[in-house]
Amino acid sequence: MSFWEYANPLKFLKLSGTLIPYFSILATITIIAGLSWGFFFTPDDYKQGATVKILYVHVPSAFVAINAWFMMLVASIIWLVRRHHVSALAAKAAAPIGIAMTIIGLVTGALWGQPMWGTWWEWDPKLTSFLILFLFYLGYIVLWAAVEDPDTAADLTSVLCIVGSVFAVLSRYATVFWNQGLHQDASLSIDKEEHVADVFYYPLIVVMAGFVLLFIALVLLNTRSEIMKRRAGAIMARSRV
Amino acid sequence: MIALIFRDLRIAVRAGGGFGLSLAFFFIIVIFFPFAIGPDLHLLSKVAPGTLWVGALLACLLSLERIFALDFEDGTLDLMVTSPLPLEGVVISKAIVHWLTTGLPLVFLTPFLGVLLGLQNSNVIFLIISLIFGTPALSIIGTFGAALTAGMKRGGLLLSILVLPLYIPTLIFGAEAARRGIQGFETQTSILLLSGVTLLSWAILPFAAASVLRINLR
Amino acid sequence: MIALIFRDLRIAVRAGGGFGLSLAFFFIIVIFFPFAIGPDLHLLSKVAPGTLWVGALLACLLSLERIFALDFEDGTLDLMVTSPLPLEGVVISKAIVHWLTTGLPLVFLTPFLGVLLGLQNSNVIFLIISLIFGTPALSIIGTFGAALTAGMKRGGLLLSILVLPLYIPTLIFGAEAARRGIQGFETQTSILLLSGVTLLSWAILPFAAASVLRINLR
Amino acid sequence: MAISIESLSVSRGGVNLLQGVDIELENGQAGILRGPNGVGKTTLLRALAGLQPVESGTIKCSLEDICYSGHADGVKPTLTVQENLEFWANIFGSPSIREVAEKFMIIELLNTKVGNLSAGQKRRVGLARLGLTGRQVWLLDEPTVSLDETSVKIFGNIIKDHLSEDGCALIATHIDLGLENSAQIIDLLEFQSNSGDLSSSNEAFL
Amino acid sequence: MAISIESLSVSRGGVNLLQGVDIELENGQAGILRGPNGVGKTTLLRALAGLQPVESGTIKCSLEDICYSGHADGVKPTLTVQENLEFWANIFGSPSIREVAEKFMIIELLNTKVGNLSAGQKRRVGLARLGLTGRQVWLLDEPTVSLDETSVKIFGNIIKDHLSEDGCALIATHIDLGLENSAQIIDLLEFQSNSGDLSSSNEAFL
Ligand code: HEM
Ligand SMILES: Nc1ncnc2c1ncn2[C@@H]1O[C@H](COP(=O)(O)OP(=O)(O)OP(=O)(O)O)[C@@H](O)[C@H]1O
Ligand SMILES: Nc1ncnc2c1ncn2[C@@H]1O[C@H](COP(=O)(O)OP(=O)(O)OP(=O)(O)O)[C@@H](O)[C@H]1O
Ligand SMILES: [Mg+2]
Ligand SMILES: [Mg+2]
Repeated sequence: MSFWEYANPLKFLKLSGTLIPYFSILATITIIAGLSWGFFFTPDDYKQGATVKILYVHVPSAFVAINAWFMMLVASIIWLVRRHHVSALAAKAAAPIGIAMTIIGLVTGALWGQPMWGTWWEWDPKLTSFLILFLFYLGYIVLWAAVEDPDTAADLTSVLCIVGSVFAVLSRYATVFWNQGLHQDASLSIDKEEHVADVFYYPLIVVMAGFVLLFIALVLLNTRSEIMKRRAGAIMARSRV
Repeated sequence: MIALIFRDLRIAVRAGGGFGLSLAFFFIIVIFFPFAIGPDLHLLSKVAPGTLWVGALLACLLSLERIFALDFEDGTLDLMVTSPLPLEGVVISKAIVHWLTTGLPLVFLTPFLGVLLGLQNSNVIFLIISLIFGTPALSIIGTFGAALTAGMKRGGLLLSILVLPLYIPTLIFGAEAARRGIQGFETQTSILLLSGVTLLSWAILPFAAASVLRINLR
Repeated sequence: MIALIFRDLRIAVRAGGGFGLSLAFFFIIVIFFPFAIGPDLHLLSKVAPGTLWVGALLACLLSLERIFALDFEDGTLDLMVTSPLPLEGVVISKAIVHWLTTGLPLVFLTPFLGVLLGLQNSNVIFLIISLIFGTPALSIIGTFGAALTAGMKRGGLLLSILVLPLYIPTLIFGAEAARRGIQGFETQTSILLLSGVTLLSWAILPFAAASVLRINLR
Repeated sequence: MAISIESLSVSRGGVNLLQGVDIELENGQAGILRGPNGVGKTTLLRALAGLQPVESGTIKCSLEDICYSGHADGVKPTLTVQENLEFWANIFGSPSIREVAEKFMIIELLNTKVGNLSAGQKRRVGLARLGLTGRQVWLLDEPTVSLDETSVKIFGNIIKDHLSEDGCALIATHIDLGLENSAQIIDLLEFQSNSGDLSSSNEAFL
Repeated sequence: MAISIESLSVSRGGVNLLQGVDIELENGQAGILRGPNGVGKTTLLRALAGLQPVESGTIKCSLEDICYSGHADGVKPTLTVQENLEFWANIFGSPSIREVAEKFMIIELLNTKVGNLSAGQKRRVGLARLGLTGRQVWLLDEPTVSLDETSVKIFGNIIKDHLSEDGCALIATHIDLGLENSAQIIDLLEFQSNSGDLSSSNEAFL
C-alpha cells in the first residue's frame, strides 16, 4: 500500500476523520502544559521582567508561520507533478492558518517590542522579512479567491507559490543587506545558551511542539472542509445538468 | 439607484470583484516606502503623513478603472442610458459604491500602517480625520475620470494621468491637515478647506461625468 | 518573435497605445511627493532616490495590465498558442517591448525629476545606473504577473498585489545602490546583487509565465 | 406604439452613411433592416435609440418607449442569470422574472453564473431583458447571433407575440426570423448616400 | 491532411459534455458540427486545437496542421487591416497578403483601422487569417456570425476551394453554408453524455 493512496479524496476524508481528534487533543494538552510551565514555573527574566513570557506565543507562531509556507511549497510541487487533488487543497487549506500565525507573530512581536525596544516596530531584517512573508501569503490567498475554476486556481497558485518562494528567499537576503538589525538570533541553534536560557528553553520546546500539532490538526480540518466543498460543487454540477 | 448600488456592491464582493484588493494594495504600497527610503524610523515618521496620503490616493486610483469600463464593454452602459434611470444617478451610485468599497476601508487600516511608519498613536487620529473628509472627493473625482475614459480599452494609465492633477487640491489640503495636526498646529482651516473641496466636487462632478459619459457612448 | 516585437511596438505608439503615458505617470507621481511631504528641499533630497524608485516601479506596474489582457480578450492569444511561435518566445517579446516602452524611457526622465527633488547633478548618475540595471527585472516579473492574471477582467489591482511582493528584492537593491552612491559609499555590491536579481528573473520567469498562460487559456 | 422616421441622415466616423431614410411602422408591425455589412444598420439603430446624434431628419417616437438591444448583451458574467434579470427588472420597475425566463427558455439556467454560459445561452439572457422593460418599440441589432435553430424560431414567436400586443419592432438581421411575410422589409442600400458625402461636422471644413 | 478522432470525451467547468465522439474526416472533406446552444461545440473545437485538455480518447492530427478560429477574431483595433494581416503572415511565414485579401473581399479596407469596421467587416478580416496560415485542417467556430448573405456565400466558396486543395474543415455553425450536400453532418446531440457525468477531476471527489 503506497502513501499516495491517501491522495484519493475519499480515503483522505476517512483517515483525517480518525486522525483529527487525536491531533487536536494532543495539541491542546501540549500547549496547555507548555504554556502553564512557561507562565507559572519559570522565573521572570532579570532584564525583561514578565514580558519575556510573550516568548511562548511569539516564537512558536513565527516558527509555524514560516514552516507553513514550506508545507505549501511542497504540496504545490506535488500537485503540479502528480496532480493529486488533496495536495492542492492542502496547500490552499494551509494558507489561512499560515497567515493567521503570521499575524499572531507580528502582533505578539509588536507587543513585546514596546517594552523591550521602546517601539512597536523596527525595520529590522527579521521583522521585515516576516512582514514580507505576510505579503506573499496575501498574494497567494487573493489569487485563490480570484480564480473560479478550482483546477485552474490550483495550477496558478502552485506556480505562484514556487516563484514566490524564490523571491521570498531573495527578499530575505535583501533585507539583511539593507539593514543589520537588533532582533534576537535563532534561539534553537547550537549555541542556544547565548540567547535564551534553559529555563525558558524547555517549556518553549513543548509549546512549539504543541503549535506544530495544532497546525497539523487545523490543516487536516481545513483540507477536509475544502474537499467537502469540492464535493458539494460536484454534486451541484451533476444535478444542474 | 438603490438597485444599482446593490448590484455593484454585489459584484464587488464576488470573486474577481476586487473588494479588499485596494486595501491590500494600500498596505503594500505604504510598506514599500521604507524599502525605498531606508529603514530609519525617524526619517520615516517625518514623511509618514505624506506617504499614507499618497498611498490612499494610489489605492483609489487603481480601482477607478473598473467603475465604468466593464459596464461599457459588456453593453450595460448603452442599456442604462436608454433606461429610466437618470445618468447622474448612475454616476452618483457608482461613486458611492467606490467610496464604500475603497475609501472607507482605507481609513480603518491607517492606524496599523501608522505604527509601521513610526507615527505616535495619538497622532494617527489626524490622519484618520483628514482621510475621512478627503476620500469622498477622491471617489467622485475618480468617477469623473473614469467617465472620461470609459470608451478606451485598458485606459487605466490614461485615467491616472487625467485624474491625478485633479487630485492635487485634495492631496495638498489633506496631507497638510495631517501634518499640521501631528506637529501640533491648529488644523481647522485645512480641514475646512478639505471639506470644501469634497463638497464642491460632489456638487458639480456628477453632472460633468454624466455628460461626458453620453459623449463617450456615441 | 521579431514580428511580434514590431507589432507590439507599433500598437504601443499608436493612439491609445499608451506609449508615453507611463512616462507621464512617472513624472506626475514623483512631483506629487512634494505636495504630500511638504516643500522642505532638504527632506525631499533625502528621500529622493527612494521616491524615484517607487515612482518608476509604479509606472511599470500600471502598464503591466495591457501586456496580455488585450491579446486575451480579442482572441489573439488563443491564435498565438496555436501558431508556430513558442509561448516562451511570446513572453520574452512582450517583456522586451514593455521594457523598451516603459523602463528605458523612465531612465531618460530621471535627471529632470532629480533636479525637482533637490538632487545634486553629480548624484543623478547613481540613480540612472541603478534604474538601468533594475528595470529589466521589473519588466519580466511584471510580465509573469500579467500572465497570471491574463484571464481576469480588469485584473489590474490583483495583478499589482501579486507582483509587488516579487518586486521587493529589486526595489531594495536598486534603491540601496542609489542611496549608497549618493552618500558616497561603494555601490558595487548592490549593483552586482541587483544584476543578479535581474538575470535570475530573466532566466526562470519566461518559463513560469508561459506555463501559467497555457493554464489560463484552458 | 408606432415609430415614424422621416428623411433621416446618419453618419459614422465623419462619413455620411445613410440619407433620406423613411420608415413608417405602425402598431403591431415589424420592420426588417437588410443590407450588406457596413451599410449602416448598427449606426441607424443606435441613432434611433438616442445613443448617437443624427445629422438631419425627424424621428417620431418617444425615447421612453424605445428598448434597444445591441451586439453586446449587457449582462454581468459574475452574477447569476437571476441576479442579472432582477437588476433590470428593478430598473424598469417590472415585477415578474419567472414568466420572462420561461418565455426565453432560460428557466433552468436561472442559478448559473452568466460567465459559465455558452455563447447562445448568454445571448438568450441578453434578449430576456426585452421582456422585462415593458417597452413597446424594440430596436434589435442582430438579435439571433449564436442562437440555434429552435431558439431562433422561438424568438421569432416571441416577437410575433409582442407585435400582437400592439408593440412594434425594428430588426437588423442577416438571417430569416420567420416574420418575413408580415413584416416590412427595408433595404438600406436604397438609402446609402453617395460615397464621398461627409458628415456635417466634416463638411464645415470644406 | 485528414483528422480522425476516436471516442473523445471533453468537459467544461467540471461537467462532462460530450462522450465517445468519433469523427473521421478525409482530405477534401468538410464536417459540420450541429447541435443546440450549449451542447459543447465550442468546447470540442478548442480541445481539438489543443487549447483545452481532453478527458480521454485520441486525436490523430498533428497540432502543426491545425488552424483554429473562434468567437473572437484576434485582430487589433488600433492597427490597420493590412498591418494585422502582415503580422499573422509573418508569424506563419506566408508571403502574399493581397491575394488573400482579395479572396476575402477586404481589399478596399486594407488601409482602414480595424476599430472602424462594422461587425461583419471585422469578421471577414478575422477569417482572412485562415488563408495566411497555409495550414490544412481548419477548425471554425461559427465563422459566419455577422456576415451578410453574399459574404456567407463567398465564404462557402472559399471553404470549397480549400477542400479541393486537399484541405479539410470542421465547422460549428447554426446556419447554412452551402456545403451541406457534400459535407459530413455531425450532430453532437448523439454524443451528449448522460446528465450527471462529471469530469474526471470532479469524479475524484465522489
Ligand atoms: C513586531 C515585532 C517582531 C516580529 C515580527 C518578530 C518576528 C520573529 C520571527 C519571524 C521569528 C523567527 C521564528 C523562527 O525562525 O522560528 C522570531 C523569533 C524570535 N523573536 Fe521575534 N519578532 C518581533 C519582536 C520580537 C521582540 C521584541 C523580541 C524580544 C526581544 C523577540 C524575540 C524573539 C525570540 C527570542 C525569537 C526566537 C528566535 C528563534 O527561534 O529564531 N521578537 N521573531
Ligand atoms: N467557463 C465555464 N464554466 C462552466 N461551464 C461552462 C463554461 N463555459 C461553458 N460552460 C458550459 O458548457 C456548455 C458547453 O458550452 P459551449 O460553449 O461548448 O457550447 P456551444 O455548443 O459552443 O454553444 P453555442 O452554440 O451557444 O455557442 C454550456 O452548457 C455551458 O453552460
Ligand atoms: N468608430 C468608427 N469610426 C469610423 N467609421 C466607423 C466606425 N464604426 C463603424 N464605422 C464604419 O461605418 C460603417 C457602418 O458601420 P455599421 O456598424 O453601422 O454597419 P452595419 O450595417 O451594422 O454592418 P454589419 O452588418 O457588419 O454589422 C462601416 O463601413 C464602418 O466601416
Ligand atoms: Mg452591425
Ligand atoms: Mg459556441
